[in-house]
Amino acid sequence: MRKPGKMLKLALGSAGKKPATVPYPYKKLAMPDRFRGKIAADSAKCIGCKLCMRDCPSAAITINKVGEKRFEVEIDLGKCIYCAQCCDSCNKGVLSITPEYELAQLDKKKFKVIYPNAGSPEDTPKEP
Amino acid sequence: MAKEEEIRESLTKQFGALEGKIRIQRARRMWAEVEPSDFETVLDYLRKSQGFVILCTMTGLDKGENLGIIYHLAREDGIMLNVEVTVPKTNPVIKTVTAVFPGADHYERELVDLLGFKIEGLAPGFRYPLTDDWPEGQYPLRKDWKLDPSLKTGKIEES
Amino acid sequence: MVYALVHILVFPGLLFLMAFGLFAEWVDRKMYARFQNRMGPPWFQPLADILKLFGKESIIPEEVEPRMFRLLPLVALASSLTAFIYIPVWGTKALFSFNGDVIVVLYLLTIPTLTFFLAGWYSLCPFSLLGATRTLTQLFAYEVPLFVSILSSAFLADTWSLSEIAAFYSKHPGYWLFNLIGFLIGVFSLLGKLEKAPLDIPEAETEVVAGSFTEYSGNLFAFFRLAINVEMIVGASLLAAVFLPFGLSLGPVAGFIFYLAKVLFVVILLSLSHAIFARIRIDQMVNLCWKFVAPLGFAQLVLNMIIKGTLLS
Amino acid sequence: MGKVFIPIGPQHPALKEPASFRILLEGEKVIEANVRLGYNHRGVEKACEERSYLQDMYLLERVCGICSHSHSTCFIQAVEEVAGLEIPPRANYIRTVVAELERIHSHLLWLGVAGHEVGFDSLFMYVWRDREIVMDLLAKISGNRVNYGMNTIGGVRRDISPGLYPEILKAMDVLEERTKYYIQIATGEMSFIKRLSNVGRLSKEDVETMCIVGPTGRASGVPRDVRRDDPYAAYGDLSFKVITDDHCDVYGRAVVRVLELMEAYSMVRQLIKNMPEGPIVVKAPRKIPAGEAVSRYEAPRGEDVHYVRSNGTEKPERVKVRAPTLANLQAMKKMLENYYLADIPIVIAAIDPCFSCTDRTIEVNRLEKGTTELMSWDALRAYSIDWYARQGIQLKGIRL
Repeated sequence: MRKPGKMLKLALGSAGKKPATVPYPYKKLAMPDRFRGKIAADSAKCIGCKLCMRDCPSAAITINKVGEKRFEVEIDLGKCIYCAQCCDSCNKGVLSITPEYELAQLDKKKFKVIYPNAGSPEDTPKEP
Repeated sequence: MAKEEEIRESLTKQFGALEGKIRIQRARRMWAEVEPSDFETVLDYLRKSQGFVILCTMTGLDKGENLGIIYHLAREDGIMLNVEVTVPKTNPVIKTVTAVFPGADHYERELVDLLGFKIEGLAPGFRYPLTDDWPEGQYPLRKDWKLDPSLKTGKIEES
Repeated sequence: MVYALVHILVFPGLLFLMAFGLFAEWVDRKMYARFQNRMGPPWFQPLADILKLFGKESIIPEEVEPRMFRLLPLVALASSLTAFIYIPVWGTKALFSFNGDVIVVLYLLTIPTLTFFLAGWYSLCPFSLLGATRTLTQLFAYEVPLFVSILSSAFLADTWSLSEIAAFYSKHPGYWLFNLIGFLIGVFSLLGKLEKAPLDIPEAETEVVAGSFTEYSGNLFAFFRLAINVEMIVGASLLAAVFLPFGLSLGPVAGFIFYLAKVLFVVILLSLSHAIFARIRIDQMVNLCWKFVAPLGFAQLVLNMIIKGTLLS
Repeated sequence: MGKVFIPIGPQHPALKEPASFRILLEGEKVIEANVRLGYNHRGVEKACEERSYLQDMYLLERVCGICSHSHSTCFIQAVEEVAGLEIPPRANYIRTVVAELERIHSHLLWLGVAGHEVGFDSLFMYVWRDREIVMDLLAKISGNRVNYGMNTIGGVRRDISPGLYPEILKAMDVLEERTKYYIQIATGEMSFIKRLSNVGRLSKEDVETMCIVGPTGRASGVPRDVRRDDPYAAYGDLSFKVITDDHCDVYGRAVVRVLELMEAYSMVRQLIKNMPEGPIVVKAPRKIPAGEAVSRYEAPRGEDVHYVRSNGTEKPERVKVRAPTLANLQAMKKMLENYYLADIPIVIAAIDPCFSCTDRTIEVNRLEKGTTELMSWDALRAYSIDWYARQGIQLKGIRL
């Protein structure tokens, strides 16, 4: 039936209900398990095959040789499109996806993340 | 594949020059190569007698010496006939199909802008998709096209 | 003298009106959000918006007449502020009152609309021009029903003074119920006056950008925003005084609380109609006004004539 | 008021993406409308020729945000046809599930936008609230809310685990109930219908001659649907109705879209019920043998066509993308003229335009680091004044 004000009931009903929205910076929603966020790398496992570099659609990933059979992974988060194809391409399990999504930066240089390969297990990404 | 065979038969019967130039790729996909002199009559025949009323799009090709256009025609029952026409790159002139398919307007303008076709009979209008001040003779989709440094307007910051 | 100045500048004049206007805007936005199952802004949002606008640069197009361009927002604000002093707030008595002040208030409330029109006309931008024409077209459509409905209530009270209307209805409790049709027409016209959806045709964002205000920015736009906020309060107070005149004889404090509740009720009605209707087209709006709303207004007038002839004689 | 020329776009609140509609008005009536496109031309087709097939897939997925799965699936189907790959049935089913979920979210998005364009923001808010259900579902299946990255050459990258089936079915039930309510609103709220009906009419003949696609065409009573006519993926196994309507106006387009939502729910249920077991991907070669193929795909906005020509290397020789909006925009002139200014936003919105899909290809070589000077503010201002003057609008300058 056509009449004006069809939404009256829903609108009045909602006024007393909990809002569907969330005050974002104070309350964060959980990401799904398969969420493709920031790419993490375990450079110690890298063998330097560069399959990830070859498949990356946006040329965001670079493998630097830092020593004899030692490589480190460098990812430009500003270029990365978060398709996680590199994680699929890598045969050695170097690259993995994390649920981290708040990656905005004021300084473009901070987008470059290097996962150093010092040979020790306590590797943490250093930010230039 | 009976319908596709039928279409091939009636086409070759109508246009002797098409003998051996129609290829059936799989069910509902057919390809044909047509001379620029015939293509209008062929398209007209296909539309009026064979029911190819939908022009899905037109693809321009750079084939080295020549430029090609593929008219992707489709019928209501899903059979698609891709008619390829080849013209020399030195004189890429082809007649417009907007009289038969009014929807071809933007597709033809795209060919003009990106591959440098000269479409005869195309009504005047805005260009598409390049900017109004795009220089003459720059056709980005040609294989030998290189970005002219003078065209770079946006600055990409060194990171 | 000092007493009158305090009344005009502080309470219930300038400062109170602006504060209440911003508060009413918050109520409007909050309720609108709640009707849409959203959270809505925090209470200081309208104030923050205004302060931000005052902090911004005002851009004046080169082609326009700068004096007129600057003056119009102030005229809009001043006229809606002036209209308020004739409206009773905490009792039956307004700050100033004379026989005929209903008409004055109605005309003072028309002035902001006219300034919106002039602002658009002087901006010389195609979107402003369209907004300006729409403002005026809409004004002619809703003004007649509004006048008729308010005058029919005044007719029942047999006076042209707002204070006396209030006095009449507090003497005859329950009589205001006869004016309910008029009240609805009043709310409808107020929507048009404040250019609020579904009658936000003159500043329909997706059509004419911001209508008359397209070229306005910074503090000049802030004045327009304030003028609309104050106009919302004055309009709602006028409707409250004319159509909802109850609880006036309970003393100033209770009367004032009643007054706030009545104004906020009108504001919530405005945001509810904003929530549940789509914006109508200008031709549909004119049609609706002349074919349905104006005849309803005249029906209210006839009804009041009959009541006056039977119950009050 | 005499004749006034107004520019709707390239930047205008009614447009979510840049396109320029040059409108000649007499009073409130549109006398003449012209469309200028190309503001989103990004050189995608040229870029495709310089990238490998796998990289192209991600590039084409980003041709459009809303119909990202459409473009990547359409492209990948053409590549697989050239390569002669047989896709495992489970992969086809998963692709179809994502495709239909994408249609659901796109149509819900459209309904909300339609509400917003006519100033009915409550509809917008509520529809988008419920759209979150399907967005969350897509995020659970693929990882992200848009740009799902589900496809790969030879199948799909991620499986839908059977544990997720009940959740998908439950979401379909909830959405179906909500959609029934929105159908009531969209076909019952007087002020909304008043704005939609008899606006932007497009006759059946026009649709047929101009080759209009998708819900826009179906709302004029032309039952063209690639899913039925030229079945791809798992659509051959599904039973569904092609929704048509004969209102020929914006209202008809709204009706077609909400009813297609109901069909999509039933399709997802069928797919989940009949989901075959097996692998989800076959191994694909890096080099695709020489050949050519055309792939058609019924995106939420209409028929999507991709043409791929391979020359036997890792990179394609030519990729052509025809997004549905390009076909539909050609009818815009017809739909806008002789209606009111107020109708322009909703008529433009009614074809569900996606300009970034439409304009694909300006070559700014992003991989190369060029350094040319930025235009100064004054130069930019002078340029814009000059540009508008050439379009016949005198701005003369704005004092700042």
